[in-house]
Amino acid sequence: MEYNPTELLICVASRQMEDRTSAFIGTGIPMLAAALAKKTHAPELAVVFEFGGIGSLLELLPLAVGGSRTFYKALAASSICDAMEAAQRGLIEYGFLGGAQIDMYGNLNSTVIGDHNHPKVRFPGSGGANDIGSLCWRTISIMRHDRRRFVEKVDFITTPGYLNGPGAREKAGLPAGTGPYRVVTDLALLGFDETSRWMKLLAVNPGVTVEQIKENTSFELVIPDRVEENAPPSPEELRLLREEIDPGRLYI
Amino acid sequence: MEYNPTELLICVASRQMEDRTSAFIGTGIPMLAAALAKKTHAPELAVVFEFGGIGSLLELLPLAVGGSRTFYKALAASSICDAMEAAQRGLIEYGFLGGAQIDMYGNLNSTVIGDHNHPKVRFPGSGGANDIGSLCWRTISIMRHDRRRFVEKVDFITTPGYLNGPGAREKAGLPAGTGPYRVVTDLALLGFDETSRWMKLLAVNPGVTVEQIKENTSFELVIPDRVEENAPPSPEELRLLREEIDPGRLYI
Amino acid sequence: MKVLDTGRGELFLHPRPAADREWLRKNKSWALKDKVMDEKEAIDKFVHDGDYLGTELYGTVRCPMSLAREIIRRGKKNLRVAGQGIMEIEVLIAAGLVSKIDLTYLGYEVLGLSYVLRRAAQSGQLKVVEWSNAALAWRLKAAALGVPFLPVKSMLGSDTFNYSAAKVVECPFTGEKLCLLPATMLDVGLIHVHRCDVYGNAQIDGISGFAFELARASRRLIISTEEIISTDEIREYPDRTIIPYYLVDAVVEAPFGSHPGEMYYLYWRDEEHLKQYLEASREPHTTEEYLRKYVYGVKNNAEYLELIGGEEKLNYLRSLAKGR
Amino acid sequence: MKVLDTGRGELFLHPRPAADREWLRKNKSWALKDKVMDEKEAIDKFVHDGDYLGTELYGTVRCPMSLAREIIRRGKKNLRVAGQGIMEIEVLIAAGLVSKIDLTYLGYEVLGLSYVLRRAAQSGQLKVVEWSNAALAWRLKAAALGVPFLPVKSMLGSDTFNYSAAKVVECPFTGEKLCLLPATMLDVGLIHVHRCDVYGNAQIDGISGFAFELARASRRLIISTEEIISTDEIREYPDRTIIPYYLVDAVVEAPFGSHPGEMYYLYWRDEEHLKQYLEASREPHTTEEYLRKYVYGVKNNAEYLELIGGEEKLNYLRSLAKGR
Repeated sequence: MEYNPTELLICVASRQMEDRTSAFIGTGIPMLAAALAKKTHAPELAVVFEFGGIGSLLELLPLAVGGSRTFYKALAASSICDAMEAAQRGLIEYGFLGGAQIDMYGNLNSTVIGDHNHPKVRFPGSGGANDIGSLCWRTISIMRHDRRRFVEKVDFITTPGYLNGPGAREKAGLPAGTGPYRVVTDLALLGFDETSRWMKLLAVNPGVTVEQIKENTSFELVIPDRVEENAPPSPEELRLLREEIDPGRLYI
Repeated sequence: MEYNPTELLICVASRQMEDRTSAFIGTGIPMLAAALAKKTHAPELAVVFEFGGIGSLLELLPLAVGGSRTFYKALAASSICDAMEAAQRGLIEYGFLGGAQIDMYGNLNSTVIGDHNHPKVRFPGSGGANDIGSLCWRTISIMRHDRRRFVEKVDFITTPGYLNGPGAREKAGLPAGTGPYRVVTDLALLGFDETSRWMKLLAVNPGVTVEQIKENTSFELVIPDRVEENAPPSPEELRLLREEIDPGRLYI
Repeated sequence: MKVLDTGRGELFLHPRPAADREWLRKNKSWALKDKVMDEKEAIDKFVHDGDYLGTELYGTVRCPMSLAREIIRRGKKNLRVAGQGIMEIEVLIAAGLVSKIDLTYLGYEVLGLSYVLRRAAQSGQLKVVEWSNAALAWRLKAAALGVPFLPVKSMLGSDTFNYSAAKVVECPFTGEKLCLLPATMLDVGLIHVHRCDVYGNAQIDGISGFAFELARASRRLIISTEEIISTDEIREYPDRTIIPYYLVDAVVEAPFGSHPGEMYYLYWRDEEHLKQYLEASREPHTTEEYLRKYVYGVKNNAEYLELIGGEEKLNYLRSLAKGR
Repeated sequence: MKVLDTGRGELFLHPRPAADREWLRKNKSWALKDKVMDEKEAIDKFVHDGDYLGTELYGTVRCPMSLAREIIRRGKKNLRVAGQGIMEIEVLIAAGLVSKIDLTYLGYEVLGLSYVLRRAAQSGQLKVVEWSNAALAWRLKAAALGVPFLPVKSMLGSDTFNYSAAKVVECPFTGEKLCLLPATMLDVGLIHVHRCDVYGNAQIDGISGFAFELARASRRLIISTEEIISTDEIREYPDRTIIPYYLVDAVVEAPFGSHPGEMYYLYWRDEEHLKQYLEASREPHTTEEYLRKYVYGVKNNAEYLELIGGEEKLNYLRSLAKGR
């Protein structure tokens, strides 16, 4: 069955989440991934939106993280402090992130290119990203894969990954055991080496070579002996995405 | 018109509160005083109960500071943190207190007589008293007036008055400009000298002499040249208390 | 930001947000699981000897009495408690199950003092550390935030501070003195609510006391409820969920679970029974008799409600409740 | 508890709880006073040049747009803002009225980035200090508590911290590193609600965002509301009052006050108008045109609602709102 890159991205992201856990999600891809997970392998995945929507069925796709659809038929409609404090207490397993740049330690930049006070390009800023990246157990970044985005060193660490290497998060005072878990791109699925905390290629998308990944990454990746291939979206996944989750094709 | 000492106490306490302000009140005398004030000179006095009842009309007399009557027809039914934080922000003008002992600086003991770890008598503890005495602008204590209660030095400072004298509250870190304002007893109305922070006789109850006050106080009071006499309850005050505020004679 | 002073009271439970994170991740579940069980099962599963336990609300109001009575029947020992509850804490002390208390107030307001507290504190059976009401609520709030302390302006300059386990520091922003209250993440919390679903999504009418904070400051949380409602109702009014299900370990259906206390809008407090209890509590042997009759002498909450007067009494208490 | 690090960002407004106490005592009133006025009067009375201003909620949702448009018409200058709002903050920047921003996020999520922020930040017209979303909410919460800071575990190790005005300290209880967020007591706060009475007792349906905190962290507070209800209704459901009257200085009746944003349960956001605005915001002169037409070109909210399509458009947006 034919599919577009966004559909594959959503499917790969969706497969990263375990059932009966919680995910802190923003609008866009993460929301579709969570909705798909709930309709496939993780029906009891709880979605948490940062302004207080908790446990929605995701029957309607939200357009804004504070929008009414984030708590339509939800189990709780609370507040930003409540949602963020739940994450600070260690209750939120997954957090989704994006950004303009990511480096080999999973640090993310969504603030500026160039000098902060005289920026070449000004981006939106942290939003909830810094909190999610600091407080959730496992963060999953969704990125377009190219050399401009996968950089040796981000211009600005909006959201901490493993900072400058093993132990650095803990040294900075961030909660132990947290950090970047997966990076899902239009080319591949990546993780982080347990010891070096370097970004590591886990699987390539159908038709993509390891060489292509290297070419599109400005830093050296850990490439394991065996690189998996991501399964394409299944017919059922595509049906769910197109007919139930985003029938208006807002995102896909 | 005949009246009992409790009725006079309530009237004197009630007269201390200005209209269009707020009072943090507990059950018992303070509540009746607030209800009376609302029905006489201070209709827009807002009553705040520490577990979240704010702006009740006090049509029904609460039996407990967390009870349903503290927010019957109230303007807000909130939480202890909200009420206490309003006081911490400086929004609550009056706070009512009681205790087993009071000293010349208005420090109050409602914790123990004797050594803390091997008490001769164990009392209930601070409850909200320490918070009220720390955070409200002007605290009014309601006390029975005798030498056992009006002591040179309290066994235990449950609730800070002026501690050991002028400037001590500020030095301890308590908010500036706060502190004991009035002490209402079955014999007299007392205040605190602006300079020395010593307790000062303001007015005696009808038929009570200054000598009697001295005899019933273990420490030296500031006695001004001119001591007022508290007016007895007016017929209207008595009518309100007996017919409208406490018709079941729960307290009076 | 120097530490200028530290209260000499024992810190029964050191703030441990990092350990709490690990514990909660491992033990809490986001699964939509039916958690309905009776008092016996809930207490057996989730309350252990030596636990640090807290209850909500205050006085004789929306208090989890049916759970407290079950703790006594199950004989959970050496409890350390956060003493913002009144009667539900007092009966645990009366039954000899509490060794240490972070106390703010134990008494009966207009009905008088607590004989049980007096005896326990004066005999040395009960170790007491002092706090104010707001301080205990704020300590729970600190834990609910997931941080080790909150800075406040209460407790300063007093013996309440001296016999607490708080600290005084100089504020690095303003230079002023602040009292730092250590966070309290309870081992187990008990809350009585108006209604919840089988997963534990709970609603409370009227003032919320410190239910919001205590629910979020409990490793294990037992909810007793006047009524179990459908999850559809919860989903229709998600803005009324004050305690979401993922915080909850057990849901106990306990109509009149707050008796002899009151429950807003549903029933008024049982003055007669309360006074009977307070009279009994004057002496150890009459206290013991009360417990034998009303706690040990019944198997569960239903039997207790029969014993205190059955449907007739309950209807009477219902009739005294005020509407909105 | 040593200070280990301090962000290099400017602290626009130093925490000043002691001064706030004095200010609030002097300026806030518990009087039950009718505070209803129109946007013009409210902004003239309670927003001043140079104020530090904050708005609630987020994005294009329950945002006080009618108040923001009035601020532009009244030409309030040199504003410093807490940037958790989106469109209502952006139009103030677009109108050249904002000199400094405590920024967390300015963008339109699925609709894209903010051209206005880009131009203002890249040209140096707008001074930016960085924070996270939670950090800004927690800074308001600290002010709402009446304390100078809150300790948290966000922001640590990042450049977001380095370009903020937070501090890192060692916890005196646990020894861990904590980020201390300075309290933000705003000069003026703006909140749009579903309903309130003439005194300002306000109710919000659905998520409450950070309305609770912002209302308590504002020296002056302007409420705009879809509907004014009677105080009897407030007294019937006091548990629904999220903003009590004594916090409120002005009540502005503003149906569709959030347009082009949405208002839960009442109307959906105006996608068409939003996209039109975003298109216009690409270039300075088209942005100026938009403001001329939709802000300067109308006298008040009623005229604005006529201009954007009148009753027909409003009914359409109502029809798109989802129930519970």
